[in-house]
Amino acid sequence: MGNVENCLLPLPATIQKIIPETSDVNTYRVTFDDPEVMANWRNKPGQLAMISLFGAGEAMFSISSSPTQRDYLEFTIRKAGVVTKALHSLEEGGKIGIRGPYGNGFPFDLMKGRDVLFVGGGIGLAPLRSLIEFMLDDQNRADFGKIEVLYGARSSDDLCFKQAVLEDWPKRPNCEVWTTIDRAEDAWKGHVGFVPAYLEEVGPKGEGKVAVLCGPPIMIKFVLVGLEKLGFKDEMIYSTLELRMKCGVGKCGRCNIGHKFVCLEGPVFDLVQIKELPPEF
Amino acid sequence: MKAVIDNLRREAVRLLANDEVKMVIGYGEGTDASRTTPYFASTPEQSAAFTWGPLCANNLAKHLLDYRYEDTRLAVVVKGCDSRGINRLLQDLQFPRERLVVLGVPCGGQLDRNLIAPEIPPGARLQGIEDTGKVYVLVTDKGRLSFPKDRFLMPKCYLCETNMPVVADFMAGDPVPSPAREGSDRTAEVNEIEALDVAARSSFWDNEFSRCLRCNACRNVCPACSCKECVFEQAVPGWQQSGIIGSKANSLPENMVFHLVRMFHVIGRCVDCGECERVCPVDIPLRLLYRKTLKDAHILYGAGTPGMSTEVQSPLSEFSPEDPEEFM
Amino acid sequence: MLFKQMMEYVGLEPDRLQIRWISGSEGAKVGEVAREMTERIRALGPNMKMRDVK
Amino acid sequence: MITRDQLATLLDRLVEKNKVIAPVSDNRGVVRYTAIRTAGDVAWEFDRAKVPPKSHFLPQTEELYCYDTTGGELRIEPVPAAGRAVVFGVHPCDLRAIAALDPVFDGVFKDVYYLDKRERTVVVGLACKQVLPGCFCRSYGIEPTDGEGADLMLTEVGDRYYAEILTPKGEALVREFPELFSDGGVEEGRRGKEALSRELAGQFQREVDLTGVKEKVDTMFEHPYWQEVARKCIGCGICTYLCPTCHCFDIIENHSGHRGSRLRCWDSCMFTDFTLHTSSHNPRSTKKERVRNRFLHKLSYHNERYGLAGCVGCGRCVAECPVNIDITKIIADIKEVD
Repeated sequence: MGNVENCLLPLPATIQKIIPETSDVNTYRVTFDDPEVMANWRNKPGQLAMISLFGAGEAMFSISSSPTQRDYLEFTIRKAGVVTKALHSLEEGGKIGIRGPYGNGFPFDLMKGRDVLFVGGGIGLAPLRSLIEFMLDDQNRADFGKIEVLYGARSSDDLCFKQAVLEDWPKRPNCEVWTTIDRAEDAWKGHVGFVPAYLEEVGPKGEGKVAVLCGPPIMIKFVLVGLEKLGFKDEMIYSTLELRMKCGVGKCGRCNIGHKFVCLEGPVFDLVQIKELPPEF
Repeated sequence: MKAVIDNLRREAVRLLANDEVKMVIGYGEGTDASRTTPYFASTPEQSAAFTWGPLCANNLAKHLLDYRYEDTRLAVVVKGCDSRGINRLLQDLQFPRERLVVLGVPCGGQLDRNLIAPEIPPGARLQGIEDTGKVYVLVTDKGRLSFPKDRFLMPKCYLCETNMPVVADFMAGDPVPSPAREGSDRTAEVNEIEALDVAARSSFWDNEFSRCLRCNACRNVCPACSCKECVFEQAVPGWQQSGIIGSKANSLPENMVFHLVRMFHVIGRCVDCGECERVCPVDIPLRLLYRKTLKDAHILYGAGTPGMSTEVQSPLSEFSPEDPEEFM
Repeated sequence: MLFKQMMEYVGLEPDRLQIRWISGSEGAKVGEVAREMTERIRALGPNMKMRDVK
Repeated sequence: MITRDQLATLLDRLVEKNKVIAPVSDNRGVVRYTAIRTAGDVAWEFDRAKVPPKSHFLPQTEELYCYDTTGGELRIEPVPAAGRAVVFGVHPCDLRAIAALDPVFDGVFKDVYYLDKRERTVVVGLACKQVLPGCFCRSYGIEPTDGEGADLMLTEVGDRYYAEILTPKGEALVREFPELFSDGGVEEGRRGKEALSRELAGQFQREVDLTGVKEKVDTMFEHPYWQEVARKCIGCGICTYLCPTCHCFDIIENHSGHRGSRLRCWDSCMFTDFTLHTSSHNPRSTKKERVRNRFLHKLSYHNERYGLAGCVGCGRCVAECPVNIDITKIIADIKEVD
C-alpha cells in the first residue's frame, strides 16, 4: 500500500526510464524515492494510481507493469491533456508524485485454472499488460491455462509494447498472440483489419474461457457482440471502465455510475455488472 | 391579469396545435405562493398550465440557448426587460429570428420575493392575482394579501426603462403603466459608489466579493452570457496552467477576477434585466457593477441600454474615429 | 477605457492597465513603452489587492 | 441550564483557545458560519444560515499540501493538522447532514483533513425556534429540536438554554466551564423543550412522503421526467453549494515558479465540466444527466452506499433555486409519474 496516513498526499517518485511506445505514448518506469515505500508497495494487476505533476495537476492511470515486478512501477501514458503533456516534457530523472493503488484490479483468483483471452485496442493494452505479465510470470504460470492475446491498433506505429506483443509473448509456451492494424501499410506483414472482425476470423472458442477487454468504447461494443457469438458467458467477460477522477478514494463524487464509484468498485467490472449499471459512462 | 393569461394560453394552444412551434416557454405555477417557475409546453393540452403576473421575475430568454443548435421553432414569453435580451441574442446570432415567436406580456412591475414572502401566511396556496392599479392583491386560500406597488416591487422595476416588450410577434395584453418612479435616475446608485474615495470603494467591493460562492448562478442565468464554453471552464486554458486565476478556488482575488472579467465580457450585451442580482444566493449587488458599464458606455460612446433594438450596434463591436481613447 | 474605469470602480489603481497602439514597424517604441510602463508600475508598488491572502 | 449571558461568556472564553465558528450575519444580512472574535459577532436570532456549517469541515477552498521542486528535487509538505474548534449553533437538519458526510470521508480510505477537524471540533447544536416555509426535515425523521449528532445540544427555553450533554466531547466542554452551567430548573427546561418540539411539529407546511421513493426512483433512470426537470435548470451550483450533504470537490493546482500547493475546492455535479474527460467525452454531457444524477444521489445513491439519507430537508435548495426546482415537488412527482 502507498500512503495510509493521508490518502490524498502523493509520495515523491523518480522517472528511471522512459520507453517510447508510439509517437505520442511512452511507458514511464518509476521508483519511489523512499526505498521503504517501494519495498512495501503492493498492487493487483489492473489497479490504478494517481500521478502528480507538480505545476500541472493529477491524473489517474492504470499501472501497466506486473505486480510481480517489485523493483519499479510502469505507467503507459498518451500525451493528451495538461498533466500528460507535463509528464511527456520530463526526462529520465524527473520527479513526479504517486498515490494509490486504487480500484479493484482484475479478479485473477477467479481466472485460475482457466484459459484467458485478452482483447485490447491501442493504449488499452496497458492495463491488460499488467495481468498478462502477471500470469506469464514463472511463479503464477501454472495457475492459468492457455493465454491468448488479440491486439490491434490504428497503425503499426500505434501498437504499444511492440517487443512483448510481436516477439516475447508469442514465444512463451501455451500463449498465442494475434496482432492487427486497421489499415494496410507497406512494411506490415501481419493482419490488417479491425479488432472485432479479426476476433470473428480467429474464432477462439468461448466455452469455459475468460475474456478480458480494454480499448476504445466502439471496439468494446463490437467485441462484446463477437464474444457472445463465440460462447463467452457474461460473468466471464471483464472490462475496465474509465471515468474522470479527482480523489481516487470515493469522495470527490465524479466517477460514480449509479451508486458505484469506479475508483473504488471499478475500474474492472464483469459484463453482468456492466449490464446492471445505468448507461452513463 | 386574467385576460392576459387567457390570451397567452389561447395563443400557445394555437401555435402548438398548428405546429407553428414545437414548444412554448412561459411561466407555470410555482411551489409556493411567492413565485412561479419556468414552464415548457409541447402540446396544446399542456398550455392550460401557463400563467402570468407579478411573480414572473425570471428572464426566459436565456432558455432559448438550450435549443440554439436544434432546428425547432420555439415561442417564448417575455416582459419588457426580458425582450431586450431577445434582441441581444438575435443580434449576436445566437438564435435565428425565423425560429422564434416572441409572446409579449405587458408588465406593471414584478413583486420582490424577498419582501413579499415573509408576509405570506405559511402554506398559503395562490388562487389568483388582482391588479387594482396601485396594488397587487394575491388571492390565497388563507386570505387576500395586498402589496402596494410603491413598496413591494423589485428595485429594478422602479427604474424600468421598457415595461412593454421592445420586440414581440404577439402581445397578450394592452399596455399598462410603467412601474418606474418619476424622475428616477438609473445611474444614482453608481454615482454613490463613484463618489466614495478609492479605499472606501475598494473595501466596499472586497466585502461584497468575499461573500461570493462562485456558484455561477449570475453567469448561468445571464442572457448576455451566451458562450458555448465559458472562459472560466475551458478545458485547457493556457493561463490556468501557471496559476489559479479563474479556477474554482474561492478567494477574494479569484472572486474579484471572476466578476471583473464577467463585467467586461457583458459590456454591450448586458440588457440590465437584473437576473444576476435576483439569483445571487448571497445578495451581492451585481447590478451595481453592470450599471456602471452601462453608464460609462453611455458617457464614452453614447450607447443606450443594449437590446432596445436590433439596429444599434454594441459600442465595443464598432469603431468610430470619434471614439475617445488614450492609447494612440 | 471602459476597463480602466471598471478597475477604478472596484478600487484598483487604473494606471495598472495601459494600452498602447504600436505598429509592426515601430520596434523602438516597444522598448520605450515597456520602460515607461515598468516605471509607472514600480511607482505604484505591488498590487496587494490581488495577492492571495493565505 | 445556561443563560444567554453565560452562553456569551462561554463563547468569549472558548475563543481564547479555540477557533469558534458561529452563525454571523454580514452587512447585507447574509448569515454564514464564520469564525468569531467575540460572542458579540453571533447572529443570535438567525433562522437558517445561507451556507451550511459543512464549510467548516469541508472548506470551500482548503490547502492540502505544499510542494517545492527547486533544483529538480521534490519536497512535499502536508499542511499542519487543524487546531481545536467549536462550531456553535448548528440546527438539527445540519447536525444530521454532518452525520451523513462522516461515512463519505471515513471508510477504507480516510480523509484526514475532514476527519481531523471532525475529531478536534466540538459541535454545539441549537434547537430551531421556528419552522421556515421551505423546511421539511420532519419528513426525514428529524424534529427541529433533535440533538442527534451534536456534542452539546442547546434549546432556548424562556430566557435560558436547556443544555443536553450528548457525548464525551460535550461533557468535557461543560466540565471545562462548570461555573457557567447550573442544574437549577433542568426539569423546567426539559418540559420547555418538549413543548417547543410539539409546537414546531405543527408548523410544517411542507411534508413529503418518502415511502417507496427510493425503490421507485431506482427504476426511473431512463424516464422522460428528468428531461422535464432539466429544461428549467440553468446549471448553476446553488443547490449543491448550499446543500449540507453535498461534498463533491476538485483538487487544483496553485503554483508559481517552483513552489506551489494543491487546493481542494468545492465542485458541483451541475457544472458542465464536472465529468468531462480529456478526450472530450462526457458521460453526463447534458443537463438531463446532471440533474438526474443530483436527484438520484440525494434520493438513492447516498442511501445505497451509506445507509443514510442524502437529503435532510433543510430547504435551502428549495428557497434559493433561481428556477424553483423544488425537491419536495420532485419527490411528489416521482410517486406520481408512470
